[in-house]
Amino acid sequence: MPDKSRADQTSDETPRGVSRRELIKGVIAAGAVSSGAYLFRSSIVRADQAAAGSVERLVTLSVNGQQRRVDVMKQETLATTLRYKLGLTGTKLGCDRSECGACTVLIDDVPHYSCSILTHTARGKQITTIEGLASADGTLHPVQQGVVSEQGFQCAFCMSGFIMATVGFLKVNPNPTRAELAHGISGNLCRCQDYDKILTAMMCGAENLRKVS
Amino acid sequence: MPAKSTINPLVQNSSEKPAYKLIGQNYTTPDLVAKVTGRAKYAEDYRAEGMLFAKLLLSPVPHAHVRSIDASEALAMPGVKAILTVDDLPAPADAMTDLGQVIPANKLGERGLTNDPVYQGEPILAVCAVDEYTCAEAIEKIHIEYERLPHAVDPLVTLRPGAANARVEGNVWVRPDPPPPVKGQPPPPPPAPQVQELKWTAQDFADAKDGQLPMGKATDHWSFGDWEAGLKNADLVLDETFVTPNTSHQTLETRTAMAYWQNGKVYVHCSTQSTSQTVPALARWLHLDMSDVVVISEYTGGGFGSKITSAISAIIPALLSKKTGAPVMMRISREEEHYIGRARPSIHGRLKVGFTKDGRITAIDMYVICDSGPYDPQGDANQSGRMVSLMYQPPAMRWRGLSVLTNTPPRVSQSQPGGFQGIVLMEPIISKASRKLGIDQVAIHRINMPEGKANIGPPLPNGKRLYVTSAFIKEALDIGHEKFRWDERKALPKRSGTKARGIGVATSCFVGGSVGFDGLFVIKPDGKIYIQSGIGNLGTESVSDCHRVTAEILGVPWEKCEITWGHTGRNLPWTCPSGGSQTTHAMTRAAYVAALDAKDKLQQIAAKDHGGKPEDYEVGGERVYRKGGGASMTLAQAATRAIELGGIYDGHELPKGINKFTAASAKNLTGQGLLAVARDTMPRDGQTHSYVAGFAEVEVDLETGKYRILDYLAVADVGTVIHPRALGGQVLGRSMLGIGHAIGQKWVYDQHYGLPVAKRFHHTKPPTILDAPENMAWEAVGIPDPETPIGARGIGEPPVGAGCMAILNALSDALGDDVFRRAPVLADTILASLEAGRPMEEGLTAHI
Amino acid sequence: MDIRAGVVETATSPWGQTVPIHIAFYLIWVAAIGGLAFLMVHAIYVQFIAKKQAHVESASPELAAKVPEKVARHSLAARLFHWIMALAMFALLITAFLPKVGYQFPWVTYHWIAGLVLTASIIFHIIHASFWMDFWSIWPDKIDIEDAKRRWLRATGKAAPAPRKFAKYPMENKMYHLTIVLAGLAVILTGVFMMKRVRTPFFTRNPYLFGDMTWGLMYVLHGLAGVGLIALIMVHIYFALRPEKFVITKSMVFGTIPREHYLEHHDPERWAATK
Amino acid sequence: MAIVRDIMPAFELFQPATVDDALRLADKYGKDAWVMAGGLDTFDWLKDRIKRPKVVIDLSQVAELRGVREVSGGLEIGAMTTLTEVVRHPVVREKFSILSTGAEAAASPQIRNQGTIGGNVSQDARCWYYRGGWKCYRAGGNICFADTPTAINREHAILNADRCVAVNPSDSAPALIALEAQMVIRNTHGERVVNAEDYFIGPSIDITRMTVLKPGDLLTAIRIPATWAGAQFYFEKVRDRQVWDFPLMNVASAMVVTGGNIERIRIVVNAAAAHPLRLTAVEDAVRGKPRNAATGEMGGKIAIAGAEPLRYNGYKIPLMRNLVKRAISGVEEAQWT
Repeated sequence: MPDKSRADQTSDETPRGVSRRELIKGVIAAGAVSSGAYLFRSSIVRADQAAAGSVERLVTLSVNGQQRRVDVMKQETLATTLRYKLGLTGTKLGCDRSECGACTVLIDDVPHYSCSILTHTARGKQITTIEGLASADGTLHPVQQGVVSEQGFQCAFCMSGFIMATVGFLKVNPNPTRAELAHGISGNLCRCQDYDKILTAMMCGAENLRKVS
Repeated sequence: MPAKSTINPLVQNSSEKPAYKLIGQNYTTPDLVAKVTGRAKYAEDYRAEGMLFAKLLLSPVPHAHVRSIDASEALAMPGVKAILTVDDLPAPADAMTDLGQVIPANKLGERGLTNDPVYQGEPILAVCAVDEYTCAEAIEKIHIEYERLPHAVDPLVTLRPGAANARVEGNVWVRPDPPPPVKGQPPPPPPAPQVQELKWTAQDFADAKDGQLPMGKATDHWSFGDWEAGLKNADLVLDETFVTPNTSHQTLETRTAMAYWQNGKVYVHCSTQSTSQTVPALARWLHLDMSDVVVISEYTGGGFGSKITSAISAIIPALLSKKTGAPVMMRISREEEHYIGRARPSIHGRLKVGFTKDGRITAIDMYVICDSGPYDPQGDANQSGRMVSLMYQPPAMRWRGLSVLTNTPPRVSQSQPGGFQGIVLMEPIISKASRKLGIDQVAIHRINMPEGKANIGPPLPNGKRLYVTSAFIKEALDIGHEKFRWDERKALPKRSGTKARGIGVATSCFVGGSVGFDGLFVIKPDGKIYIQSGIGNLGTESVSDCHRVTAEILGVPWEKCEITWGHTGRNLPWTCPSGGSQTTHAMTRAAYVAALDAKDKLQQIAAKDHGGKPEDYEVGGERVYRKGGGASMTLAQAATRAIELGGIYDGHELPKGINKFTAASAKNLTGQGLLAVARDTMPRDGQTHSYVAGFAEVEVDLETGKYRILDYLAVADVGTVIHPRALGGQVLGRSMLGIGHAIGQKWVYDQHYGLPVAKRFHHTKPPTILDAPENMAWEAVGIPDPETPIGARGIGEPPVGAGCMAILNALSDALGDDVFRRAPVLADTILASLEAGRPMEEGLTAHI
Repeated sequence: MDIRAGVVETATSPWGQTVPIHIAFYLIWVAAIGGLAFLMVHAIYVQFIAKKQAHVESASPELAAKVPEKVARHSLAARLFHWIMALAMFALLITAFLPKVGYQFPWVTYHWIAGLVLTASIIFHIIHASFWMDFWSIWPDKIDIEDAKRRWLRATGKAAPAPRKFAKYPMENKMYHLTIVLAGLAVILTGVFMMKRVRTPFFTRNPYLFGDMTWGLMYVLHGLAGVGLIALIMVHIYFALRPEKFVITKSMVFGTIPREHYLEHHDPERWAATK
Repeated sequence: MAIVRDIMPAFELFQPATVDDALRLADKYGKDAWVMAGGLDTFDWLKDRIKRPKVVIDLSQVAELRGVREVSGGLEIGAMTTLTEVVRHPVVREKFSILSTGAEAAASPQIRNQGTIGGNVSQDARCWYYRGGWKCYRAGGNICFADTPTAINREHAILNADRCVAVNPSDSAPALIALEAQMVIRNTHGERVVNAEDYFIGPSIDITRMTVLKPGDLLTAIRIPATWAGAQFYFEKVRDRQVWDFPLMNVASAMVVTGGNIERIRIVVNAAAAHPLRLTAVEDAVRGKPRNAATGEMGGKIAIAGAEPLRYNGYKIPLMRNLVKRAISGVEEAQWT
């Protein structure tokens, strides 16, 4: 896990000396993904640039192995950034309240509900979404292959969350029993399917993964 | 045993299974890789240049009239583009049936936005702005003055003398008798239902003993046979009250929609169960011609009946887009979905059922109160009676019911609408009778089950009763009895330590198919079949499964079939709504007739080129060839010839009977190859229904009231199995929906304010993976339905009731009869009742 | 609207309506400071500005001769009532306002019990005063008003006849009683209804006895009367401790006032103290 | 003002890297600041637009608040240590398994991956009226909507209610109290240490707070003494669904049994009152008694003394009795043949 010392934390930020106007110009020049024109973002408290821990809106995110510069509001969740700023719509919003798991992504290999973490909190960490699982040549991740083999889902709105939760869990426990895997992916809700079929697909994925690694 | 099939050329006799190559086999569906890689686009995944966002302002009160709206402050905010109120909506439009009957618009119907909210959470207006943050800020700057009106959230309370009504017009739906048919004229449309006030007397309430449902005046009734004598002559009569829950559909994808206009056409990216059928719905709501509406819905995140033809809320981004001249995305949040996302109506039911001492039902007297919410009358009340009449085959029955209005979110069909409630009301009685009479649960079910062309529902005006196409539920029970090792489990002890164990069986049935839709595909000169699928893709895989029939009949490898779906701008045929489990039945038939049309045309082309009569030719192996050898041509060659020949062969001439929607699509495909198009006009003797028997074992912790489901088996009588893995998904997936009704799903309302307090998943409790049965299995009887060519019926609905009631019957087996009298059954009910030795939960209060 | 917003705290009802829920609690400080300001102003006035009051000599020597050494002013029952009420009132104010200024403790039960004591003592007082005391002696009468006018004129340097001596209770005393009756009744009536909203052994808790708006106004009234009582009681204590009134304070303990004091301040015609 | 939900209003965000910086910010902004740990409780309030802090102080970057350290036979757990880290820590599993069991019973895997032990013990009440934005006592109003003749209150308190009938929903709190944990609290004036059982407060003391934390205070660590290392533990949580749901009730006990007799015991129940209830009367009654079913039953009966059911939560009385019984004498397991 990357060391979160203060130096590191600010290293991916714009140097403090740069004025706001220059910063914005820089952003535009750099072609960073800009936010929508949210016009009421100026919060009641004036951003205290000198205060320790103050944050800038322009951040660098490491998503699926790529560095992405993006303009992020203070109250923006990672799911929103991924879906609306970075075009990664494979991460779904089912409840937006950490109650369904459809938005599950990996942050430093650990499954998180991306609806319930500020994008700013995920800076400097490795974010993996469903789009980042398959190889560049299109070869499916072993867990994705397991789902294809077993047709584990129906509507599949929950599927990317389930796959990400499974991939994350298998990093900790690569050889789970069915019951262990069920516990491991219990933070994901499915409304169409019987969980039994999902579990079968994911067990198949686990087996696929053991074969390749 | 099943009757010999009369119309299926491939199934001459059910005892010899036809040698299908594709039907009955698993395969990788064409949508799957996009799903696992995250590329599949659901409504909220579309983006358009300059896209604006919309957000709803919801009524804070359960029943009110909006006196004034002051949005000036909001509109003055930078970034706010427009506001849409009910005044901006097109007036409710009449609907037209396929028969050309005009169904007048329901004056009390839902419109998407309103100035007369009838439930908390009903959208009053929508704000459109550059982003959702601005929308939310703007909404907080809008001042609305409400004139609050009395509210009613409990259907029984509103029937009390002097109690409030949910609508100004009254509290119950009444459907006037239809006018007598005039000879030579098409039958008149059913008269519009009306809202009236109905109050029962204090005596009606006093007559019911503790926990019993009072039975005042009903608004609707039917009967057959001498039910009074049946009850009188019975050896055992049980009189039981049971309450089923209101449950939100809670599809994981909310009813988000994005819309924009191009060249006078509106493009709506929405979440819908049906693709083709959503076009007329949107056209009616928007007052547009069908040709000006394009629906894009390649993937839908679940429906369960709540999105049969999308949602009326989809018109809001469409109208805002028109107003602002920009694409508009209206993302529906989970809380908004709780309000506008639809729900299954609860039913308060009381049934008197007579049994002979060997367990045969002699008569049923059924009384139901359906909570229809604030809008349309729900068919669940009547359907619950119909399904009970089919499932348990009473020789005599009376059904009475009423559909009550409440200030709670709108209801709509949910998987097995009405059928579910009927099964849930009836099964505890069957289960109790088995204990009282000392008859095995499976046996008492079996003796009452339908078989063959069993009767269903009330008598028609001619005195005759309708009947089903087939029923092999007894076979399903037999398979389950063996596979579940019923007798073995039954012999096990019931109590040990702090645990009790029980086993349960339940049967369930529902509509399993409709008829009359169109198939459309083109065989192109590249030799491939380009199938147009108007079926919605909500994951049941019928969007492609049904078209396996085309490939099967034509003998074409599946790899050579390309399916176009999910975009009505891409020439889709008129297709059934994906609801009520009709798709597999209806669309395998449509695929079948289209395939026969192609076959016919291929034979004709071959005969034209190679001489002889068309019937001398056979189609198979990607060729059309002369029977017994000789001349042949590939499908690719035949397609090229079809284009050369024109006329009926490449679509320049279209058959008369097809739907105009199909005709428009076919016209756009003209000249691309051999065009196959046909409407399903094949005969069908009976109403198509499907059946499931569910078996469950539960273990209850007597000290905490918690129980877990150890095993669940569902055996489906679904006719021919088209795609086993998809079928298994439907059977066990919908079983889980039913199990959710048994173990937790519910609404909670504060009666005083008439407001829901349970809006979140951790309140409404859809089941998690750790609540699911520890083992689940499914099985299909596999006997083809004799009234449809491939023999396949739909199965989405019946597993719901079976799943729910197998669990609850197993609970009763473990704990006895006096523990619960409503669903869901949670630890609190069990523990409190065990402690007191009698049912301790409030029997009749709604939404607890 | 704006004035109300300053005095009343509002909340959004479950139906999204803005309803009052209670007073703004800074009013505690307003009342306390107001009370303090009054007594400071009064003290300064008495010390530096006020002239000696002249009274119409009214008592005839014969009458005065009949006055006993110690004039009975408050019966035992009346004194007991007063102190019980005082205790209850203090308990109520302390339990009500300490949590609001940051001192946390389980105050509700003490508060409603003290409230019941207060209610009971007041009911006793009403009955007692109606049947065993001179009921009208505490209410301002025509002469009081006339004398108040005279005093005002004389204080502002205008000509007016000298005011008469008091009956049993001085005009200020009567006015104070009147105010505290109003505030007390308001706080008690609202308080009794409010008991319906907490758990007591007496009735089922039912906050839906009234609508949100009625309840809100009731809480506001309770609060206003409550903070009013802070000021009133501050003033009361101040007067009780003032040297020239201390005789009366002592009489609230011992029941009597000396003959001299009686003759100096009271009019035997209006308050008969003869045997 | 119309009510709208689901969109977080604007706030200024601070992500300090040290406790000192966090404390300075908390002190500077006082009541305007919201201190966020894992954020799982926070985001509900913010997304519902019910709580509107001007400043959010996100502790996620404060490395010194994270991690489990072994200190003289016991443990010191940084407040920002995630529940998953607590659950998986070998010493917790080996010596204080009641805490790993309790923490693992909370919420869902992803929530435990992000939710912190400090957040879990400091979370707000989950009463659906209160969380629904109804202006009740706890929200600064003057009414309890959950304790009315018509309220639906199956999840509410049976003990120690005072106007408010909400319960504390934490699953790790009873385990920590059973282990005699101590809470380390810092503010700009210094550090103070309170016993876990005193960390929680009921509505009679302060109806708007669940813990002793006041604006400017930070829970920095939880210390677990060696006292109960390796003792006999029991933890059970009863909930409607096995994932996500808060407890209908949970129980935690730590016990040292010598020669069949209970030598030392601590027993705690949560979700029965607005704060976790340490059952000292039960502890006193069963100390020295043999650890058997009769003692368990006696303890269970004592535990429920004074319990007052509301309209829909009467089941909590037998539930508490039985859970306490089990926490003393264990569960009689089924022996299916």
